[in-house]
Amino acid sequence: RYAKAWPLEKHEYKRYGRQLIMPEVGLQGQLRLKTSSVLVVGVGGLGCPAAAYLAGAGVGKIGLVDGDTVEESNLHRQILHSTGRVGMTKVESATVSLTQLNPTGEYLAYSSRLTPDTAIEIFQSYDLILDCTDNPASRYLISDTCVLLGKPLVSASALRTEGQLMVLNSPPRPPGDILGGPCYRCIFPKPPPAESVVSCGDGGILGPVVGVMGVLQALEAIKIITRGIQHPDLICHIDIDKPRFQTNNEMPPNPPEPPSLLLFSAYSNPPFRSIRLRSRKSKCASCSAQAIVTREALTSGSLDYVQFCGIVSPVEAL
Amino acid sequence: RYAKAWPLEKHEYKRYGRQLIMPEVGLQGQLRLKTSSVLVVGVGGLGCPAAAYLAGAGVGKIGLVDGDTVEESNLHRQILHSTGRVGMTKVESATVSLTQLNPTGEYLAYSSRLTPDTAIEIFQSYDLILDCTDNPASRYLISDTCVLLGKPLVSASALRTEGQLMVLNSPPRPPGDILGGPCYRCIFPKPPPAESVVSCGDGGILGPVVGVMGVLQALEAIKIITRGIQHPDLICHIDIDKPRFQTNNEMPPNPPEPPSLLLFSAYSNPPFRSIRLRSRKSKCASCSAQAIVTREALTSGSLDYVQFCGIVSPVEAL
Amino acid sequence: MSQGKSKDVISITVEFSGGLEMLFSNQRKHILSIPTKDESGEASNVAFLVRYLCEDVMQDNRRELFVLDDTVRPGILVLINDADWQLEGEDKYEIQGGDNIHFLSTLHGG
Amino acid sequence: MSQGKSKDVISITVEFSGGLEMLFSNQRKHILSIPTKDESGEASNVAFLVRYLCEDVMQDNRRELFVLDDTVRPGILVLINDADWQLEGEDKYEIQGGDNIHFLSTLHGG
Ligand SMILES: [Zn+2]
Ligand SMILES: [Zn+2]
Repeated sequence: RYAKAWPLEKHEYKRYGRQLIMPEVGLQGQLRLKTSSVLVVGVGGLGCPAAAYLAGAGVGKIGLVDGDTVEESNLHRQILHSTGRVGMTKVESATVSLTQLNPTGEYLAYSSRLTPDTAIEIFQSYDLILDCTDNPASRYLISDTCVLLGKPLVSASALRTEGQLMVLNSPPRPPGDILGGPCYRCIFPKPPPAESVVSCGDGGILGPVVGVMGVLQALEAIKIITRGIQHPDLICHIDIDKPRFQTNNEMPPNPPEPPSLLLFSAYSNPPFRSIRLRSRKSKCASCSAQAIVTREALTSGSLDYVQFCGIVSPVEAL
Repeated sequence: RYAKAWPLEKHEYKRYGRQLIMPEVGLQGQLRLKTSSVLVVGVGGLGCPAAAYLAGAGVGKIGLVDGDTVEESNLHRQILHSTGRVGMTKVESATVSLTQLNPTGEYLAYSSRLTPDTAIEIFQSYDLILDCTDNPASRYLISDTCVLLGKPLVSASALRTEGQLMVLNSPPRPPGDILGGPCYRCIFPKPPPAESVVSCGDGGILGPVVGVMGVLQALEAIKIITRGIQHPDLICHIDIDKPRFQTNNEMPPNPPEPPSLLLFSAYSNPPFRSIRLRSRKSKCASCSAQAIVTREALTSGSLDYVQFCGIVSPVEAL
Repeated sequence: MSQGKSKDVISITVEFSGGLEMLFSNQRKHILSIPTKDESGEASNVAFLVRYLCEDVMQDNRRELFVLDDTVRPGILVLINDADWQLEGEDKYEIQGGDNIHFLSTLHGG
Repeated sequence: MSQGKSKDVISITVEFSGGLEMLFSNQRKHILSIPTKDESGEASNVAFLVRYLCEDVMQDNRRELFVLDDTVRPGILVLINDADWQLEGEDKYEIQGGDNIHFLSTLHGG
């Protein structure tokens, strides 16, 4: 089995042929996708399209975290679910759709809300995390966990006619290493006042607005995985020195991009804008040498994210 | 029934609540979506996500045109289809998915390739057209038909790591009216040499790249419909003088945007750019006072699109 | 490039998004002429602009959704010519004519 | 802003996309210094730039994928500072220092 001449199954060459022939992916990129694992936290308006395109591209293992069940009011934007599955847990409903799209992938469903108790254990077995949640408490918890475990994070959000996207902790270096990408706390050291936070339920959301952001999250994840994720402990890095391209179309490898924030506004002209972001903050509570967000602090419960974000009403949905 | 106090059914308030509460949609916008009809030509990488978000948003009638059947190599990007439906026609497969997502919509399947013989008859019963095809001959045929019938056109394309999107013939004024938006021939008077045209099959395509463009097509369609389509024969315009907003969040109506081309390049920084386009061309073969593309020319077959575009091999796929 | 008051005011573009536009007459883009110097005669910086916006531009009285402790509240990113203000000296950045200063509220929906 | 040759050449950015970059060393963005005047002493316009690109920059010999009948082939949009060149005088547009000229092949995939 190890001596196989063809590293992919025959049907995989067929299924992924259209992306395999591209120099940006190639055979090596496809193998990286196949052996990679991505955790999608939140299976709503962002998580649905993101998971669909990750499964389509051949990501080997996709984890889905969400404590909610499917409601009729979700269906205008949460396209992995269906009217017949209203009432089913979102993770179960999504798993049905993803399996129909690409049965070669493995899909793991975590049907409760992410908490500080569970975050480290769940995140541990994934290479890359997508933040598709809808509240500040989850966003800080996810970012902190990604920094502690050295996982790159693709974070997006959307409301009404606007969307935002950032790639964080990429490359994922240990806290204190200034070569790592900034984390969510570098950009937003303090949480917003609870009364300024508007949910999609209250503010409204246009389906394709959140849809575009979710698809772009899948794209960023695919770019990071096919480029090769550099693990923070240098011993176990994934063949970063190997040449990346197997095709005739030789191309220089695409270096990781500088930290940036993509803004989308459906009724503005131009609709998309790219903002340059800072690098790691020297006093960041999470990713600096002076970090106070440690593994112990997180698991002991001394970091109360809900309290920290001063949520007015209890966080219902992840 | 006409005197009903609530213009939408109860379950529709629930299903569309998150977009109804937005001033850009409102009750009037939702009613416009419900009574609108959109034709999606091409149910591949662009048409799948576009149709999904249109159905989700509550477009009353969606037509799907495609002569192909589902293949395994489609599934990395054509997310309405599924592994179990390989071999089924794409329009039938898409109809299954759309009905599951939103059974309140009407979905019409046209399972053959669009030709000059059939274009006018099919297009006639739709308010707006999405060009989700993959070859120049179809793009000229679709644009010409839209100009002849006065339908706005949302046109997109994608290849490898790049995508392009234009809103054409919007507002959809009669040929010769310089207030109408430019058509495809205004921007591209002559077709490209056949040998310069690369298909996704030959060039490759990254799933989320074409996915983003398809979702953005749905968004542009929703913006045009909720704003109110101005029909070219002024007699039958749709309540363009009525106030658009029913909610407390009063807002000035969003005027149609000036003609522009949105460029996407997944590995460039910035990834999105907006290009200003020309208005209608005074000598355009299709939309000017000197137009030679007439209804008679089109239906009589004197316009041979395949010949015009000098296709090397016969067009296989629409 | 005409003379006259051009020494005393500078013209800049100020943008609000992510919902902040609702505090500013629901208008995303404002072309403003602001004084070249602040109250104490120093060159106008972003800290001064924030005070100026609160006092002379904002109609809404929910000021706490924009400022807290004399600076923009947490959860607002300030972008100076499409770069995070943390790259440009934060509120001490001295404003130049033609600058684009964008106040952006982070979104949390998903 | 140094002197010297600055009178004889202008510095511009030329971009290729939609597949055209493959004809130009697979490089999308080129910073070029081109002569201020064309062969006949006229101010350099886009028509001259196209000739210059063919002769001095393009390595690929499939010239017919870029030019036809002395101008860019059908299916290529020329963008001058992010606007369709049809808004700027097409190939008669006189190039200014700092201009961004973008040659874009239309895509047809879907
Ligand atoms: Zn940090
Ligand atoms: Zn035209």
